[in-house]
Amino acid sequence: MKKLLNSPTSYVDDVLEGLVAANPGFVLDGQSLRVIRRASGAVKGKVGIASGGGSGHLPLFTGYVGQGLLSTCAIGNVFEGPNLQSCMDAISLAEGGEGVLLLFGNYGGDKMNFAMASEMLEEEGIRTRTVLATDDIASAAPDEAAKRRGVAGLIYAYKIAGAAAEAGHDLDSVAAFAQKTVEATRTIGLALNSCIVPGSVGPTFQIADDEIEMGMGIHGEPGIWRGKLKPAGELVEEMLERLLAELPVNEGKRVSILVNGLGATPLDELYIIFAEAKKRLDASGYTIVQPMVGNYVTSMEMAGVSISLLALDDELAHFLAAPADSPFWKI
Amino acid sequence: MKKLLNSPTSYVDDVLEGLVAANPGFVLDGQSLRVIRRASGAVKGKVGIASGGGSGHLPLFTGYVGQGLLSTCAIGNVFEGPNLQSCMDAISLAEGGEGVLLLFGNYGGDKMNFAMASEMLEEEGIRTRTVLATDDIASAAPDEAAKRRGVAGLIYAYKIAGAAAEAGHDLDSVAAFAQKTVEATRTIGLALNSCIVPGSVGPTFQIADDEIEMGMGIHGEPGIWRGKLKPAGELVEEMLERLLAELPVNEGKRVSILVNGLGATPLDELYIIFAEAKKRLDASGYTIVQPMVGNYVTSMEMAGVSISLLALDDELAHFLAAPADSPFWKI
Amino acid sequence: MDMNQTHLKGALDRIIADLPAIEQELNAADAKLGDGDTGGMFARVIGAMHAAEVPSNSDLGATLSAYARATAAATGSSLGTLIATAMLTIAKQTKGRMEIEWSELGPLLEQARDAMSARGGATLGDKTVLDALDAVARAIKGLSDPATVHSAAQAAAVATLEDFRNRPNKIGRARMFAEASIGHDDPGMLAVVRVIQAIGR
Amino acid sequence: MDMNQTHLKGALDRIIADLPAIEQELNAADAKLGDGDTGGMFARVIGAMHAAEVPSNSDLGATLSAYARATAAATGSSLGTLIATAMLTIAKQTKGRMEIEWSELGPLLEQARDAMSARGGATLGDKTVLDALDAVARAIKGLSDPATVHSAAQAAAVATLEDFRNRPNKIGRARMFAEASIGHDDPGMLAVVRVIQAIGR
Ligand SMILES: Nc1ncnc2c1ncn2[C@@H]1O[C@H](COP(=O)(O)OP(=O)(O)O)[C@@H](O)[C@H]1O
Ligand SMILES: Nc1ncnc2c1ncn2[C@@H]1O[C@H](COP(=O)(O)OP(=O)(O)O)[C@@H](O)[C@H]1O
Ligand SMILES: [Mg+2]
Ligand SMILES: [Mg+2]
Ligand SMILES: [Mg+2]
Ligand SMILES: [Mg+2]
Repeated sequence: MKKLLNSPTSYVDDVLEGLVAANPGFVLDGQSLRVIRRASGAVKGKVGIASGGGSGHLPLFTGYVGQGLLSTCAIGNVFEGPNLQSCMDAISLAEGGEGVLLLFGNYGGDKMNFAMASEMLEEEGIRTRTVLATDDIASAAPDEAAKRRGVAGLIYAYKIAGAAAEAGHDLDSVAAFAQKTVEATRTIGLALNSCIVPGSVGPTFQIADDEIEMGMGIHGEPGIWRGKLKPAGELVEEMLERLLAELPVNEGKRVSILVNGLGATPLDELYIIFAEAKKRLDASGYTIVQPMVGNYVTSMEMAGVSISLLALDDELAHFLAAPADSPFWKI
Repeated sequence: MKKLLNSPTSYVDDVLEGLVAANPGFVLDGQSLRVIRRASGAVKGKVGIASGGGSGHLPLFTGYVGQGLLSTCAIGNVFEGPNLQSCMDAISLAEGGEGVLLLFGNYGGDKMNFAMASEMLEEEGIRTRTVLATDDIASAAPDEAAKRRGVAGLIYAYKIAGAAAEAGHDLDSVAAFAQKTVEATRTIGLALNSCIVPGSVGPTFQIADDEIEMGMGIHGEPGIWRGKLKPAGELVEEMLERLLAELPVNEGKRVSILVNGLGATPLDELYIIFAEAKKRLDASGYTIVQPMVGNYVTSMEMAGVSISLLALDDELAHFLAAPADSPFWKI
Repeated sequence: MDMNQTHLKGALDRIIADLPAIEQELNAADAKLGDGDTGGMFARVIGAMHAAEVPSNSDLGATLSAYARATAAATGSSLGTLIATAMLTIAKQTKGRMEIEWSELGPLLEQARDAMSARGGATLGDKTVLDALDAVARAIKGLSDPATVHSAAQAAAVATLEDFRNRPNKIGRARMFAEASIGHDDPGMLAVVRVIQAIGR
Repeated sequence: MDMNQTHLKGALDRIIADLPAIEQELNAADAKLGDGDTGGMFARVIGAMHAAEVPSNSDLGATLSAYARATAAATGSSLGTLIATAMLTIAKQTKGRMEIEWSELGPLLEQARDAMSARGGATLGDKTVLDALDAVARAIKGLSDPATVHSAAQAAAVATLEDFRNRPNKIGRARMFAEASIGHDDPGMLAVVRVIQAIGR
């Protein structure tokens, strides 16, 4: 295990110490000391947005705390959901009197802990609504879409719900915008190699020197097929075909695209992938709005890429373009 | 070689196609079609700033074209200097009538090509000045500092020269600010593994599974020592010691720090490194201004980190904080 | 002798003795269909329970409640959260009691099972930790001799593991790979088997 | 027969025949002290020269100028740029001439050497391509028989490579590792040797 760290047991806390020290907009808070909140605090009179998830995906989840995005974020151990106390902290610290949207990925531990936390806090008078990202098309068939896990596309929901909250919408409608975004987002990823969980004996999985895995999840969950690496254009072709087959596109065929690096893939390659995707989307009559290329949702040292598409209508396009101010997403 | 690309020969052009398509502020231009310029063009009546360098270091060099930063940037093949024509293009496209500062790293090919280009263009009436980044302390002894190569610290010179040009300073004084920045910047890096040049038979170098190389250059140039990985704190201790031993600190001991990932190192680890560095700088009475943590200057899939320090005075601090607007550095 | 805090602590010690092997085995099982972290998480949870300061003459409810809190603070993973849920459920039922009869264990496990099902949304047959727990709870119902309880529990857990091996996972990370999950042990179910085996040593 | 365009094209063809081996060897040599790209760059430059469309009855100056332009467009590396500089220098001197005497080659190479030194800032003794070129230029001075020119050039290049092997690099990426560069061949110098050997086949 070749990682720059002090010890696997202090990994998450050491990361958070650096994250907060480097970003004056972040404060580490809560009884658990496992919540990042905006330095400016909860906004009175506006809906709060709390998220959370396991460590090892930076800039997700915590990196998107900021104006026009998240209010707070609970952080779990590497690849584990945030624990109960941190979920309670994240919700309480996001509350500005208008309720809190819980917006996170569809994973077992995260769901259970946020559910327990919100049950306990509803007793204290904090209203919550929950919306789960389920964008990973490789993780369940379309007829079981509710079982799909949330991956890179989650940040589109952050952006749109964050903008809606900022604009003063109430809890139900912020939740509705988030839900609409989730339903209009599809992602598929592919991995070239494994990541290593700090303290584990080795990589999460083995993969041959000339192989990739299509559809792999962000913790190394098995994908759709494993086989020889192909030219970028062919890979993009397949990924777009799978995504577009079920993307609920509106008139005008406006889409936003996120070409996301899993952590160890050079930016160069992400741009090659984007160029291939754009060529194909242009040729099929889609209009690309606000493309994003970079490392937005990672799996530590995993190499690979995911492509997310968000089908836009005027409403979503409006919120997507609204100002946002977090260290990793500024508009 | 496991890379997401179409072919090694089209690598750079494919990357540029994606880079420009994803960033509306960039235009690919020049006879060579190997120059990125601001979409808004050269600014009449202001000094232009042209840079350039080999591919494989994104976001360096091209990513820093934008207001308050570079005017133009010439791009070479992977790890090669930009060729003569692209240097000429970069200079011509940056010229707004007040001359052009050539600001790039101290590498043989880059120097020769920019020198030839500026000789040819001076004949056409474009005045140029050249400032070279020489921040890598591992690449030559202090008494041969002029031979040192430029690495991550180059972006500090971009920022400060860019702000000075934006503020309307003339060519000589923009060059003087750049030179002052270069002289106040020190960097040291360490690598955990090698990158792979597209089309090469394999990694640029071999390194054992439990080893790192201290002082390695961004193309895999040999460093100061190779040995077993140590805890993050110990590595940072050594790096800071080496940097601070020769940093020309001013009264107040204000420094900016850039903890830079070489490409494949998770952001988590960069924050751990930053936390360790901050602890030590705080304890030694330094004041950290505008810290930066992220992948700013990379070597494709090389894992590792570099630390740059910039000793600030009021002037440099002022320009460092000035507005900037490129895809990879916004203030 | 009835079941008391000493039994709980002794069980924990014996699990810890087997922990390195269990950790590796669970990680490997989870890596085949999930994210490969069941073992690491389990080791951390057991370590946290062991480190929890529980006064040595606390009642069963207080002891389990301390263990549950330690578990919840140590992880937010699916299985960890379900383990905490189970312990909290039994803690509520045994609050103030220094000991329980061995025959009470079965019904208590059934209550835990139901709470876990409610929390996690899985049902029996989904090939999860629930199916193992359910089999154990049913197998030890009415038994009052500790050795018999243990051997019945172990037999039931192992049989369930084997019984489910060739069935598909229906929940959690492993679920979508119905085909691929056939032939593999569910890590949560495997954890139940290994824990019971460890306690019996 | 004097030296003409056919000789240049033939030399290029023979270099191309050896190119795979040369590329690997130069990369390996550069990897020890530099960034490991000398061979890849060299192969690209030779390929670009070969692909350059040079009318088959052009004079030497025009031919070399086309090669220089092809080289400059193919790379911005140190060595590539120096090669282009050398060819441009000789191109200027041979403009309009269909052939030159073999005895003119030495002085032309000396002019190229000086232009490269002015452009790159290195001087003789720095253990670079310059030292090899200098030795070759001096060795073939006054010789007019092509076979003799070739063997003298080869002997001088090889001797220089060996002579410098145990001296430190003083410029380029390799320079700072004075100690470490001792015992290794300079890739640029090695390129001169391999090119001359290839041409002689
Ligand atoms: N919703 C659920 N209900 C019951 N058991 C579950 C549930 N989700 C997961 N499990 C059990 O937990 C085990 C996986 O645990 P773990 O690896 O910690 O979870 P994850 O990594 O998916 O968060 C599975 O083998 C299964 O037995
Ligand atoms: N300034 C210089 N003057 C003369 N020769 C040089 C100079 N710099 C590099 N070289 C030669 O070029 C060779 C390295 O070429 P190359 O690998 O293409 O350069 P780089 O990768 O450093 O840009 C060296 O072995 C040396 O012979
Ligand atoms: Mg997990
Ligand atoms: Mg090079
Ligand atoms: Mg798991
Ligand atoms: Mg080289």
